[in-house]
Amino acid sequence: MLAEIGVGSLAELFDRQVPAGVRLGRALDLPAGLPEHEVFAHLRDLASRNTSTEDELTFLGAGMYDHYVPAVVDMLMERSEFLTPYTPYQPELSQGGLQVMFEFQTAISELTALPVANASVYEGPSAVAAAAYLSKLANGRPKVVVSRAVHPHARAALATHAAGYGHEIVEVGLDDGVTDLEAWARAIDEDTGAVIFQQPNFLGAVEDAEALADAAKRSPAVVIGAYDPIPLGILKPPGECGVDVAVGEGQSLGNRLDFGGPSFGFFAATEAYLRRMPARIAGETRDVDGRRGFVLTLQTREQHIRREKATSNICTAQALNALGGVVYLAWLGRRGLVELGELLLQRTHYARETLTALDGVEALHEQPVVREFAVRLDAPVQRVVARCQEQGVNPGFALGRELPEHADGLLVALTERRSKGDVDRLAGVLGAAVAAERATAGVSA
Amino acid sequence: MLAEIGVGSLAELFDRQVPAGVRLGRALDLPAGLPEHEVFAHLRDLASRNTSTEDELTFLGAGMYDHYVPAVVDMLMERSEFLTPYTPYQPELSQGGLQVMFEFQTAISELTALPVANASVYEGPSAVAAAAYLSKLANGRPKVVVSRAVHPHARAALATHAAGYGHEIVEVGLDDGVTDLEAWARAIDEDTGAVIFQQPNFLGAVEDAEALADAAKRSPAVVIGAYDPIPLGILKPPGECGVDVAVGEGQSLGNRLDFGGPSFGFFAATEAYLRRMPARIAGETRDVDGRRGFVLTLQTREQHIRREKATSNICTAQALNALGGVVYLAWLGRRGLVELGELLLQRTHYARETLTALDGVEALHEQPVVREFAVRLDAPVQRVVARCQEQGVNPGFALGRELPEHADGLLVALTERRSKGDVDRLAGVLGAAVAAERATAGVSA
Amino acid sequence: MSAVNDNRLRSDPGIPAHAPADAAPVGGDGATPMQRERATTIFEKGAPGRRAFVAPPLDVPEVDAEQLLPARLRRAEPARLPELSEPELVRHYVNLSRRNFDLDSGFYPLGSCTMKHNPRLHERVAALPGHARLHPFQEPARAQGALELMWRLERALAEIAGLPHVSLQPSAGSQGELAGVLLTRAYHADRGEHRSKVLAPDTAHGTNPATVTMAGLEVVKVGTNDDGGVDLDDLRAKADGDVACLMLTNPNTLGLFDSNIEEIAAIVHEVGATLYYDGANLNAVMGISRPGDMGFDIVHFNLHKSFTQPHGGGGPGAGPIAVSDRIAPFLPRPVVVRRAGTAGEAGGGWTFDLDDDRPKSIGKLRGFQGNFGTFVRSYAYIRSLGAEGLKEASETAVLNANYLVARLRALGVADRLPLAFGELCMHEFVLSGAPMKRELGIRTLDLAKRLLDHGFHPPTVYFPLLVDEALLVEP
Amino acid sequence: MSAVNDNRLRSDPGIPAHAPADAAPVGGDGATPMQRERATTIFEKGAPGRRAFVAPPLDVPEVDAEQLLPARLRRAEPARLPELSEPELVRHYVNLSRRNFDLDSGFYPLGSCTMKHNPRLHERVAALPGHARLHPFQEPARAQGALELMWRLERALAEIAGLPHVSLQPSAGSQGELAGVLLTRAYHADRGEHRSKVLAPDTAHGTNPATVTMAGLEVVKVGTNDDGGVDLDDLRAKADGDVACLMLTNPNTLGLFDSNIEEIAAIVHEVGATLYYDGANLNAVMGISRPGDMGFDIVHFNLHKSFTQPHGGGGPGAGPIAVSDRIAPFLPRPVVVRRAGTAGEAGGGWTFDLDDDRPKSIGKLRGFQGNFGTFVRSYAYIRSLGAEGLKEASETAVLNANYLVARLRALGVADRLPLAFGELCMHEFVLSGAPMKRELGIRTLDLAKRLLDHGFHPPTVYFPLLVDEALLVEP
Ligand SMILES: Cc1ncc(COP(=O)(O)O)c(C=O)c1O
Ligand SMILES: Cc1ncc(COP(=O)(O)O)c(C=O)c1O
Repeated sequence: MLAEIGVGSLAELFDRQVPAGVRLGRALDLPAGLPEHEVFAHLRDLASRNTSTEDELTFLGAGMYDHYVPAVVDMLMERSEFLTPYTPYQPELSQGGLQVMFEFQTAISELTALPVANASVYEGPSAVAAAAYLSKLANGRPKVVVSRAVHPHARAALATHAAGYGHEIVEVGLDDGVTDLEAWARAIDEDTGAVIFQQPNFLGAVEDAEALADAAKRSPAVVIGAYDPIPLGILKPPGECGVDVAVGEGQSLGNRLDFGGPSFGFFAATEAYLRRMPARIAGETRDVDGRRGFVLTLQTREQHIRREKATSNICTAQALNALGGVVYLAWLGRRGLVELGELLLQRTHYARETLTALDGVEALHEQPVVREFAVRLDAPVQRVVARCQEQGVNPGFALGRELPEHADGLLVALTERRSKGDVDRLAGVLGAAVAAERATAGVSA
Repeated sequence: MLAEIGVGSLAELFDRQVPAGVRLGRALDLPAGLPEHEVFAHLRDLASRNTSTEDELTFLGAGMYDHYVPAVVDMLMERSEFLTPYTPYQPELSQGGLQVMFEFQTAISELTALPVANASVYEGPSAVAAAAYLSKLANGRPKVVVSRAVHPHARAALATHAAGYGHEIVEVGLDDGVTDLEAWARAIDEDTGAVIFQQPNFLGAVEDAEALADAAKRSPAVVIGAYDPIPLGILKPPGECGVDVAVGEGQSLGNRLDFGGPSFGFFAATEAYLRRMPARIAGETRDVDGRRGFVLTLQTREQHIRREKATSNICTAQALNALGGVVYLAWLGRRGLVELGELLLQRTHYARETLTALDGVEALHEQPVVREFAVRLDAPVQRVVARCQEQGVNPGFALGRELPEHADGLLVALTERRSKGDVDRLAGVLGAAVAAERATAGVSA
Repeated sequence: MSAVNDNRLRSDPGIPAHAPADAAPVGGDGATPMQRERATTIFEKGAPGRRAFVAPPLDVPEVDAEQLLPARLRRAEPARLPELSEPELVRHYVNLSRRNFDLDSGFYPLGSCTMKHNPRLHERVAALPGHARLHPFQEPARAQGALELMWRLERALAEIAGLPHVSLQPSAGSQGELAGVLLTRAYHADRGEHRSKVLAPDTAHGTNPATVTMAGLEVVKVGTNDDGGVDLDDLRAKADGDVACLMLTNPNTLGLFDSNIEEIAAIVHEVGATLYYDGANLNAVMGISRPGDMGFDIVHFNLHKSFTQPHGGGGPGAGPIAVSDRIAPFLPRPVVVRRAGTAGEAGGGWTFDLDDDRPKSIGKLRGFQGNFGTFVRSYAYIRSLGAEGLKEASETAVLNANYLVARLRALGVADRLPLAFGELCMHEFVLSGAPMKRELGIRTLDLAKRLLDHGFHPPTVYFPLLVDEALLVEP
Repeated sequence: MSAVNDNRLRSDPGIPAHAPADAAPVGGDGATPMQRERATTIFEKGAPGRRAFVAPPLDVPEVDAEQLLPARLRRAEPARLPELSEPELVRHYVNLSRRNFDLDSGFYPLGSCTMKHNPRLHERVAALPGHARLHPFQEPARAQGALELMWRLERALAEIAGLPHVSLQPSAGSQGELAGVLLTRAYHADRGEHRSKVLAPDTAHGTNPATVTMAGLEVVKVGTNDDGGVDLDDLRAKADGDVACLMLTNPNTLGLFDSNIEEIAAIVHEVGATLYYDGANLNAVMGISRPGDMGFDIVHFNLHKSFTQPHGGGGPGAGPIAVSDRIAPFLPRPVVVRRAGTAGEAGGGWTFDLDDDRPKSIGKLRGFQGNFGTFVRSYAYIRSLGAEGLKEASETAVLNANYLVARLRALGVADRLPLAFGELCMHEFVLSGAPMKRELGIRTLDLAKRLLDHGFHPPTVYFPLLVDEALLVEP
């Protein structure tokens, strides 16, 4: 091969192109390569030093949930034909992937009751930032109003992005676990380009989405809702609440926890924002013979023209994870999503009743909850959590890790995997841990 | 659907066909069905109550070995296209599977240096019985001579089958760990239809296969060798030792341990036995346009004629496992199989030297060993094993479980997964366990 | 593709190991995608020296290899295995897989095969390290989960069969049959009798006679009556004191439930013979009728037909057997036993063990505990469906088959391609292609190949042998 | 298929959910297998009420649902999701998958995409429950393995880039770019400067200008010289005190290593601006030349291009960044830190933690710790190959690209389809289709479609924009 190319050696091939001053001239300082079984053993060893949701009874949620991932989802995501292709730049060779994108969009559109949806953004929090950016492009107003009950990571991502493209952030506080509607209405004015709330919110409470959206209708603001998709089987969908843009974290739809990613974000909107949607959209078309087919459409970036006018810079997104999402939704089916929602509603209620009946545990708010709820502990939360974990139970998220004003708060999440028996076990362990901490405090006081 | 059929109810459909006297008339006494995530949780719970080779450092072998199964093998075996089709009765729709069978046969044929091979039998021990049955059909002689160093399960399977089709079994004992060549030669006569040895034998010793085959050449006996395929990278192949039929357990070629199955058995022979081979064989052919293709050939049973004259009753065999086998052999490659053999040879030697240097541990025989060896312990073996297992080390197979004459024997196996460090750890744990047992014995004596 | 086979069983050794594959011919020639590409075996791909495997470096003091293994025991030339990189290897087999028709490709109405659904959950649970990496010689005390799973599966199969004792050992239906005939032999021998004949109807599957021969007995065919069932007169004539056993499939390979089953059982038992149930068609009657209640002594199951084990293009499977009390002492060893024990909460207070001390046992048919991986899948299936679900599976199978028969009748197809027997059927049915051949000159084989052209997998053809131009359809 | 798009973004709601799919048209029409079947979406399959999901029975005391969730917060009509059984679902998607060209289907020379090998081991290790089922809010003390993996991957990427600090957080290359430009802004702001311009060559990938706009800055294009590199005069003319940063890909999108890279770095640094390295083409130079040594301050990696993360038909990926000391204080939070600790033997005596207390940080680009699943795969890759193997991967990529160029030249193709610039290339190259169009009337698009007919995936077409009728080939 070298002879055909006309160089004497591999080194010459590089020497003729890479200036001497920037050649490394030594081997990289990395360990030597390993046989496959040793790499496996090493990775397995690392993995075994994590406490996964298989290793403890967990009620941790706060944005990502330990739902069961059906075996069909894994099987399909691992098929070479879905796993390995590049972005579908050649529609003729990618009809499978393009149709999946189209079906995914349709499913998200049905779920949110909004007419257009894209083929995925990275994940939930950055989707919130992307929605705000859309509003900036759409109406140019300088301000974005955000409920404090939006996920802290979403608020952080918004702040980071807004520092670049330029949005002033106005945060609205809470009243008994939900966005303070009066303060919210007061904060919205002619300069408000977008308003953002989360449903259910970070404390597990169901917001009055219609009222929140209504309050913005007299302003130019784009109404943005960040939704958990699972409860959408029973919660009024954004499209029927006056929401303009619904985004969300898709992990709970058939994706793994994966210590936080990769999963996918979804992004749906009213017709008015079709041409401002970020990332890729697959559209239906007909070929020359009239056969139905699918293509990428509205590509305003990547290798295309008007590049600095792009509505986002997203290129590689989360196609494979979105496949997992649509397969999961199809697996649940129209009725299954409702059945799952009703099951979680009942079990969550039971769990809230059971835990708040314990000494030293009370409800953090009285709002309706559908799959997650917050309680207040009369004991140091992080230490209670540690005590429970020693018993093999992870009781939930210590709210103080992200919200200093709720240092005494614990956020408890359910999925279909957590049965009544599991809740009862949690109650036993949590009750004992709180009692033990209170006893310690009593002694030291 | 019922109307179209012309019956009033599902029950009627059955009542019109199944006599009342044999209808069950009650529900089966089985637990109610479970959702997928609960079945998973239940099975995971059962699995967690087994100590697998991931849970301890194991030197257990004795017929099945903890080799690393490459990820490509699992991936290919789990593809719907290989996993779900039925037996390739329609060659047009099964060229993939038929070509895999053909490639498998070719690989086995290369490995054994024997010209014909079939597309798998169930597993190792029954393959030995199938080979003996072949000899019975071929020459009708009443006797089969078997080395006691053949795997006890293979000898048992042979006995069970022979009780049916009719072979008298003559067992030949051992001399320093290998088949007693003189006794072997003495046992073979005009009535001997087959002779059977194992390579390496059940005690890990390399037999002098040529000498054993030679001793049978003056008789009508079919020479049958049961081979471990892994050492065939470095051991003289059966086809070059005068063996007529080579069979073996294929598990170590890319198949899981699976508590004993499913794996596959291989079956190769000289040209003379082509038409007496059990089970399926794929052959090459040309279609009407001259294109190369593959079909099942020599089908003398199943739905075909001359059924009671069949050379075996095998129908469903181990096609998928055989796929794993040929993929594994291709993954190792021509050189890889040799490299693996040499590595095991060196490490096995090191392990034998290291263990026999311990107090109370001595070699059970002095023969060459390639991947497994036997030692004698001066302490109750089962109790030593139990002590080691408490330390997370499974030191090997207590020979007394199958061979009463070796109640003091321990059979220690290696794979590429067991490094020098692992052997050193075994030595430490085993040495301590033997010492502790001897101390206890000393006290009680 | 012609069915002519030139019997060249090995790839031509004259082909160099890395002969370049010709470019695949493309499109427009009317060939199906499965036929279009030129077949190139893995032995003709790659290049010398390539391999996916990376050997670990030698970590022990190197000893002269000749000293460890003398030259006369050594292989001189490496086995001529393929030489490819991992991507080449994956590409080859993925592409081969695309030349297979599978359950996901479309309608797959092969008869006598039954399992059309392979839940993906089963692959997941079978792959759990506690199953997949469990050594068969692990001490029973450290394999309690596996033994409990086997025990529970045995109990479920016993209930489904209506027979109290189960052995999971046989590797497939055929080995189950062999076990059954050997059990019968052992049973008679134990009573001091040697009986040399086994009765089987002429509709029997080919493995039945092959098995009988392998067990050293002789097959005697029993005729079929006009309803497709056993000819009672013929049976009575042949049932004598030298008969060890009658082997029967019910519903039989015509998809028909024998309405005389009770009488058949009586005739056979009267002469002291046993009754063997070939369970290949069991999934027509789960929860509806039990072989034990029909009078059978021995039943084999095909886990790969009735209990979701994927077919794998020809295996693996498993062929557990269920037997009555009088046959139990002879079951293959070891047997899974449950004892009240101190294993603690996890095992529900029970301890499970393997009992190898069975003096009357026929011994072992194979190594270890059988195809455990298939037990995991079948057990998961039984737990997923429960009693209700299993019955529903049978009902659906029978409903679908009858619906298809009715549709063929409604569309007039039945005029040329009638049901071989009767009006209704169980889970499958047999059409007779004789009128079609006579009146239209179309043979069953032609029809099968034409179905191929339409992207359908054809039904089983020319089986059962009894029916002229047979077409066995299982939807 | 025409590229015309009628923008109907949802499946027609008029189509009933279980409209029967027409029988697939078959064979002989010259259509490729990927085009042959009629597209039917999952919304048009199945039947009302079907679902694969089985809900567990309610195990808690039932409370009136209206009481738990008032009607006005409730959904009135269920979302119109598909209604299918599990086998129907599997069949639909398996069949869709067969309408994709993938790495196993054949030669896939798309340019600027790089990763052609997705080792299967990586899917296995990513699926280990300790990874796949690790909750992102698990306490760091109980996620030591994950944090150690991230720390080790950061160290390896730092060594490969020649820059000491790494953040794994960005979700893909583009988010890495955004992080980079925001870091530059923060760096200048910290020094009291606001700089409004970002320079980028006209060969830059489209994400570069889009990113700059998103970061609230302005792109200024820099020209390309006759060798395909940055036009130094134009650069000098545009590099002033208002320039925040120069974004560069090297080798660039023409597959050319810029021989003036040292001078470019000097010019940019002289005006106090930073140098950003778009790492999409990194795998041409691993172990050969390091961006840090070239003078870059910030680098993004595409783990899905250079480190085996499978492309998934458009993601997921990851876009870690490596930066110099002066940029480090602004890195996204949290940052993985290693402390001498008492974690015991397993962690080698180290404890790993997430440090969120980074006052100068630009904050968070997204939730949690980034796309951890991709880190597992890339780390496994780096451990499998080691230093030697990574360098060999780069060498092979460059060798193959140059061999292909040489073959095209030898076959005379280069007469009509010459290299756009120079004689040699790095891991990919750009052909100019202008002569072909002029002399033969064949456009690049025609060529691409003709390659399709031969079963090849065509190279990237019409990119980079700079080259007329461009064809970007990465073998
Ligand atoms: C009626 C009948 N009996 C027996 C068998 C043999 O079973 P197996 O293939 O599991 O050995 C079959 C399967 O083909 C069958 O259909
Ligand atoms: C040169 C270049 N820069 C940036 C990107 C964007 O990277 P990503 O797709 O990971 O966002 C790409 C990938 O398409 C690229 O080729």
